[in-house]
Amino acid sequence: MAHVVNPDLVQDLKAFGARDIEACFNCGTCTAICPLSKDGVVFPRRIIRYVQTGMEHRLLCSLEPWLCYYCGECSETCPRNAQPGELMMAARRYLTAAYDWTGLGRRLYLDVRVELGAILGLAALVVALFVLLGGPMTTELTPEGGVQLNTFAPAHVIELLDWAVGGVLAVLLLSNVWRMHRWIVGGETGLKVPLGAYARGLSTLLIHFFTQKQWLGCTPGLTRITTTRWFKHFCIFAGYVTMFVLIVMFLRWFQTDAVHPVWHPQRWVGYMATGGLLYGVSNALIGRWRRREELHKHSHPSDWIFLVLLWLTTVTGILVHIFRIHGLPHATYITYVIHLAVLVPMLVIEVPFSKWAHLAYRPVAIYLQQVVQQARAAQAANPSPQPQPA
Amino acid sequence: MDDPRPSPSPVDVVVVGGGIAGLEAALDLADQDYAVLLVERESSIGGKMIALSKTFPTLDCSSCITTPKMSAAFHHPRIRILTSTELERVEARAGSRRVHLRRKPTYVDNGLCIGCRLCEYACPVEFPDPFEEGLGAQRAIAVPFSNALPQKAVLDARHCIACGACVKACPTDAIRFDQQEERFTVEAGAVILATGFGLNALGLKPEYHASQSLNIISPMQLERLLAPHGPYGRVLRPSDGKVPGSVAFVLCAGSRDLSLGVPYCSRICCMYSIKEAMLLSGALPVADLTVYYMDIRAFGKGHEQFYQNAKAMGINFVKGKVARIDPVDHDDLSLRVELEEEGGRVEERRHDLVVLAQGAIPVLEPATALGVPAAPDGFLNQPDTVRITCTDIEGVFAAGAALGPKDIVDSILEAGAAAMEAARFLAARAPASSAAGKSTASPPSVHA
Amino acid sequence: MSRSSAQPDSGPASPRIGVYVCQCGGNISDVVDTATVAKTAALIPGVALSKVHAFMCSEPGQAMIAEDIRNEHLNRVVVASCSPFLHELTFRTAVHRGGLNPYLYEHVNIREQVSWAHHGDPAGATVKAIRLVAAAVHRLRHVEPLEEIRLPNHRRALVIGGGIAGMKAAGDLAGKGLDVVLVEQSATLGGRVNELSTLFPAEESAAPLVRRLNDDLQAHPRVVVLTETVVKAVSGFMGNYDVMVGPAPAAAGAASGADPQEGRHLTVGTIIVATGYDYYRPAEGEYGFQRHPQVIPMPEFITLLARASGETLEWQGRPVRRLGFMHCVGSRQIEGVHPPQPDGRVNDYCSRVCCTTALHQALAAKRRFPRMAVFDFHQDIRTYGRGHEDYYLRASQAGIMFFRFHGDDPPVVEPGSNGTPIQVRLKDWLTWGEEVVAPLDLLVLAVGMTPRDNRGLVSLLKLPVGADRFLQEVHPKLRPVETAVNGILLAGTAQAPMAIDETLASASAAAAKAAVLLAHDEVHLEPFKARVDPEKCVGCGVCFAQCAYDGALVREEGQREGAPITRAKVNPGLCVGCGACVAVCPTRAIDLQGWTLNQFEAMVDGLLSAPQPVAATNSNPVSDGRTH
Amino acid sequence: MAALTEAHKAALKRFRELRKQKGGDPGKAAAQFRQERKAVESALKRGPATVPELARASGLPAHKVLWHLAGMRKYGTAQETAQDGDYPKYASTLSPAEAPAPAPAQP
Repeated sequence: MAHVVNPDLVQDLKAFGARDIEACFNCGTCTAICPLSKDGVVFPRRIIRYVQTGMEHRLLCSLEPWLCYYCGECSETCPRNAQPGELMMAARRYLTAAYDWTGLGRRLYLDVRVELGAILGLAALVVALFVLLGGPMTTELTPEGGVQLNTFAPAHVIELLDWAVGGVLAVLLLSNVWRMHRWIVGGETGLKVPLGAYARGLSTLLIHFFTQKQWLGCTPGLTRITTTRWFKHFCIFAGYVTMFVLIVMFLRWFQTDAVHPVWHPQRWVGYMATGGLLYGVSNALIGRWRRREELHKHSHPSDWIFLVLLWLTTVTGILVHIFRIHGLPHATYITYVIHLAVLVPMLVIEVPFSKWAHLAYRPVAIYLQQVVQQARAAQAANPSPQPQPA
Repeated sequence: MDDPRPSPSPVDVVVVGGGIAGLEAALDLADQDYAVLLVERESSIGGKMIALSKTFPTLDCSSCITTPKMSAAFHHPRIRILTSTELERVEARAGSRRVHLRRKPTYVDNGLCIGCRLCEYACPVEFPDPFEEGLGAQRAIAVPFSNALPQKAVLDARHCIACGACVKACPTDAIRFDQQEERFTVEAGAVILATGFGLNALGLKPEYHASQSLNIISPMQLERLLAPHGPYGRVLRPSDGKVPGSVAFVLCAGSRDLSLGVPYCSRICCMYSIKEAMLLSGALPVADLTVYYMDIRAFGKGHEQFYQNAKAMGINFVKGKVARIDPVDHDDLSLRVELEEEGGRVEERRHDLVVLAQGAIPVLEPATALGVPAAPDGFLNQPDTVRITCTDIEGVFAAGAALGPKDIVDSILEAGAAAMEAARFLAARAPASSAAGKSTASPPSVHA
Repeated sequence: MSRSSAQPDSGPASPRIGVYVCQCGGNISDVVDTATVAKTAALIPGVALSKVHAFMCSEPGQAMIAEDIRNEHLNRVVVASCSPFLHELTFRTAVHRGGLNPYLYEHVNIREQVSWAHHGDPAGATVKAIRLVAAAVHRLRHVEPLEEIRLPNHRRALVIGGGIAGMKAAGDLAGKGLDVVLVEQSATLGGRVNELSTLFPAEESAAPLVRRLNDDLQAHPRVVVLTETVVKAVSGFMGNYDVMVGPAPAAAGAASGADPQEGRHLTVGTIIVATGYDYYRPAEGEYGFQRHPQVIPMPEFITLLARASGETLEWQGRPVRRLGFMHCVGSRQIEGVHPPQPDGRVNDYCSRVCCTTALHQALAAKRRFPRMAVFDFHQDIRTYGRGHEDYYLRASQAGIMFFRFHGDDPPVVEPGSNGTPIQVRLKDWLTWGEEVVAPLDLLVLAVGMTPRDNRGLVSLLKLPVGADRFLQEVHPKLRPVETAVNGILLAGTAQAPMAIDETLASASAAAAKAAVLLAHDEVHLEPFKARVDPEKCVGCGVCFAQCAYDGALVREEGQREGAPITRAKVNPGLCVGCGACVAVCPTRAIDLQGWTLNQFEAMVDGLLSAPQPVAATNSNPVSDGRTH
Repeated sequence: MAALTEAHKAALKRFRELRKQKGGDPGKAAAQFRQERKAVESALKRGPATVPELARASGLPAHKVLWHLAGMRKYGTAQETAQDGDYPKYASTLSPAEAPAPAPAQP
């Protein structure tokens, strides 16, 4: 079936942040310079061409955008300044929105007013909940001189809310991942994936989720790991995941009124996680502000919003801790409310609908790539009707 | 005779640049009886063309078709040639053009030198020969190359150890160690700038790592390797003298690339690369020859047919711009490229020798030479769409690659056009009696 | 071969020949024993002196020859040195400086033909050098002083074709102060450029450009412009063309009552042919041409766009929302894929301007109608010229979509199936060769340039035509505006496809060559032309059949032994000195001046009778290991 | 040939001084050139060899050896003799005892 050219897709991707992609004259430099482009999965030009010719379905079935870590060499060396890296970024936003069956993702991405409105609405909701349902704001301090935060916001109540919100988000995110999977695996007509392939790939999924080592491919032969983008990103990731685990699984252990000594794991685990977050997020914000690196040259509103929310969450969390152990009750309660008023929108907006989702999609894409390759290999070994690789 | 300065009488036209465009313009004017002074920066006329092996699409031996032009200009009674002479600037005022020139010392009295090369044989020092693009060796005093015109020795002060061996060897006592740079000014009725083009650096694109391998060469180097009297007498790769088994041509390595600051097309690279590949297939019949290209621009008369012949000869044409080149073992090179017409795969391909099609860039700085800004591409501006060889200065014309990259035939056409415009310009200013082209200037007499 | 002894010696009573042997700084003397050559040459009858010099071409060497002519009363000179290509002229001048006729000189090449060719055999090389010198000496005994042929030159040019090339060439020549006649078959000047709107790369309008060229012509009283006029007959040669011009056939019919002038003779020295090009006319069905009304050639689109008004572009009452441009229509054709032209060949050349034209128009359309989707189907984008790549960049940036096809598998135009009247189906090699379909409302064929069919004029002027049917230049690299016919020049697209700036350059270059030809009142020709001895010519006419240069031999009525006879006579203006007539003349009545048969025979005698080498006292060191 | 006159010597001296002022001194490069050239010449004395072989024998990088061979071919002291696989072989045209004397080259 011949593809019928559709000139409109490029406009759609431009709405998601692609910039000068029409300028591309298909020389192939970007794909050949890309250190991550290999093993039959080649990009960015493939995605560029899908966009230029309007191959919408092919784009939806692509996992290449998730394998791109925006090393930036494609944009740096592009003879036409067509910003292929920025197109891949836009493609990730486009796919994030497309995977989201509620359609909210698309609205949030395409209209910054909608996104800000949603954030403010959720923040207001959080504040309202505290105003209506919050515990007494006692000024009485614990024997160690800490604030009695659990009187104002009892950990077991917060924990229940955590689980409720988390459950909804998990359902949304997993259903999006399922749609992603269906497109990627189903995009290849005639491909049958044996269950074993899914099982065998699970370790890949976990490894890539936790290490994000794919990003190291950007800088082959690197000198110092701490100077890599991977390291900065890993700081954010590790801090984030740690905090996530603490808050969802161990909130009662983490949110205590007791002021533990500094060597207590509750404190140093928290410090390390928030420190990592603060370093990573601040670095990303400064980078986007300075626009020196290719990856930071062009920021979509959604990039800023996510980082700002994350930074505010981190900072307010730290402040809550400081105020609490120094016995500043009102400051603690107000900051705590602000903390949640930032945290909740960040999670609700970003996890299933926006930037955050890449945390899931990237490792899943690597996983699915392996699954599909194994399926292809299995099919090649048992010659049934030959599928044509896309 | 040993005074290189022109006689005080003004000349009709000063032609700057002794390449093919300058030679053609000078001949067209001198044949109309104008007195012409041809100024050349290098120590021989002939420009880029004299260094080429063959020319596309006819595969004529380049020096065989250049030398007659050089010789015709050199022996023309109305053309005077000053080599080793650089243009400093052209000053146009009150209807006249004053051309300020600087003659670099060659340390040889051209009036006495008979080109016997005895000094060259006596000289104990050799350095990388610029005519051979650094691949061959040249002595510190030498006739620049075999068919140089004038056939006079030139001493290279940067490499000479001042041992005096040449002075002892010279049968005519022509060597002048006390020669100095000279500046002088010529009054000219009109000026034609045929200053040609330069090539941007091989190392311009860092991803190509040209500084890390001697086997990444320039097209001019390959021309010399292919030339019958080239540095090695045959095609060998410069790193170790191996007969290359696989040669790659990387097109658009210095042009059509905003990231390199050269957005325009250099216009000649497609054709010379095809030609060089063809010549290589003759010189190295078993070698694999691959041309990596974005668009093959075989636009001139006979060019498309030439390209199709090259394809029929088995030269591989691969659509895809080479993104990076890495030196690998055994002095080989690995090219990373998207094979666009083979499913869009990315492949690393190994070659013995890689030729980078450098971008053609301006050599003349219009702001310095004329006091006018350059066009956005850096070359001379062409303000008049009907008289395309006019510049921003009245009475100053330009031709050939000074107006942007151009092949030989297009340069020759523009040279003719510039000569015609200059002749019209002079005729319009001359008294009616000499309107038909009789020069008012005295014929020059000395060849330097 | 001993006939020469029976031939009367045409040389002077006592030839005094000087032989000069050059060492070329070792280039010759390293192999050839130059002293021996000189010493042996002195033994050849007629040789008055022989000398050796390190560099005969140097000023001292030349001065020596001139002095010897004066002091030793030499009347012939031989120089044995390098290729005559390099220095024959040098030594002819030196001989002339000494007071001799410059044609009383013979050049012997003992470098390229001897020392370089036989560097492994010094003794043999020396013998060969002696033999060549002996041949030259023998020949010189038979040479006569010759003079350059001078013919009157009519210092007026004829320019055929009133397009921008012809206008520019005529304007240039007139501006230089020369008389020019410009003939144009149509009623107006400007040619094809009149059909264009704005021009790349300066984005100026076509009309002012033509107007400026026209003003230039009007400004010069020396220009005579004859519109609705064609060339009817041509005769003569460089400097002396007689051209008859008359009303163009169509004009003659239309303006029947007007000027009944049937022909008008012009005498001109040179002719510039600026007859321009035609657009390629696609075959029926080629890219859907004439099958679908939505497929139109570029010129039609240019007019359509220039006249468009309103918010949308309309074609046949339908809005054009999707516009396509097809490159290489009638260019870069492949045998077996594309329909052949009437001569059985395909247009395998690139038409050079269509890529930029297509992008220029596509961009203009996109700017004028921003919501229109514009598609471009190409093989290669050839925006080679100054400023052209900009059009490509801007076209891309404006969102024009590019598709690349292979010439041997061209796109197919078919009825549309997606709500548009037509669609283009192709394998797109920017998308890995996948088949794509582009629905279109209008497809513009970027038609190439073809040579104008003016067989009549071509045969009148005897112009050579290339395999691509464009008029052929002498040398495609070095002499692009000259033809093999002396005095006839090419300007503009009659020679090859060109853009406007290139056409103007070509026209000026042709004008420059014309100005050279018209620079003097006389045309000077080398004297090496055939000459008929009227005493010997019997009027058999065999030579006429052999002469390839029309008009070089003419019939002349005369008397022979009282009876009328038609003899051959040479027109030196047209004779190229090829010698074909000499070879067939049964009575040896024709000879080539400067290269007569008895001179050749004398050379053979010289080769065979050369004296054995006489060893010179000093011997030359021989070095080997030198490279070639 | 001619001996150096006082005028020549004075001119040479001025030339050297002027160049010294400009900061150029090709002496070092010339000495290195002579040393390398000798190394190549002595490596060639063992008989015809390829560039990599000569590089090993002389201790010079292969590209330098090739460059010297180009100069020696130009000025007549080396020539290409045979081919060994992908590499041509070069031989000296000097007799073993002969000092390197430049022979005239051919244009």
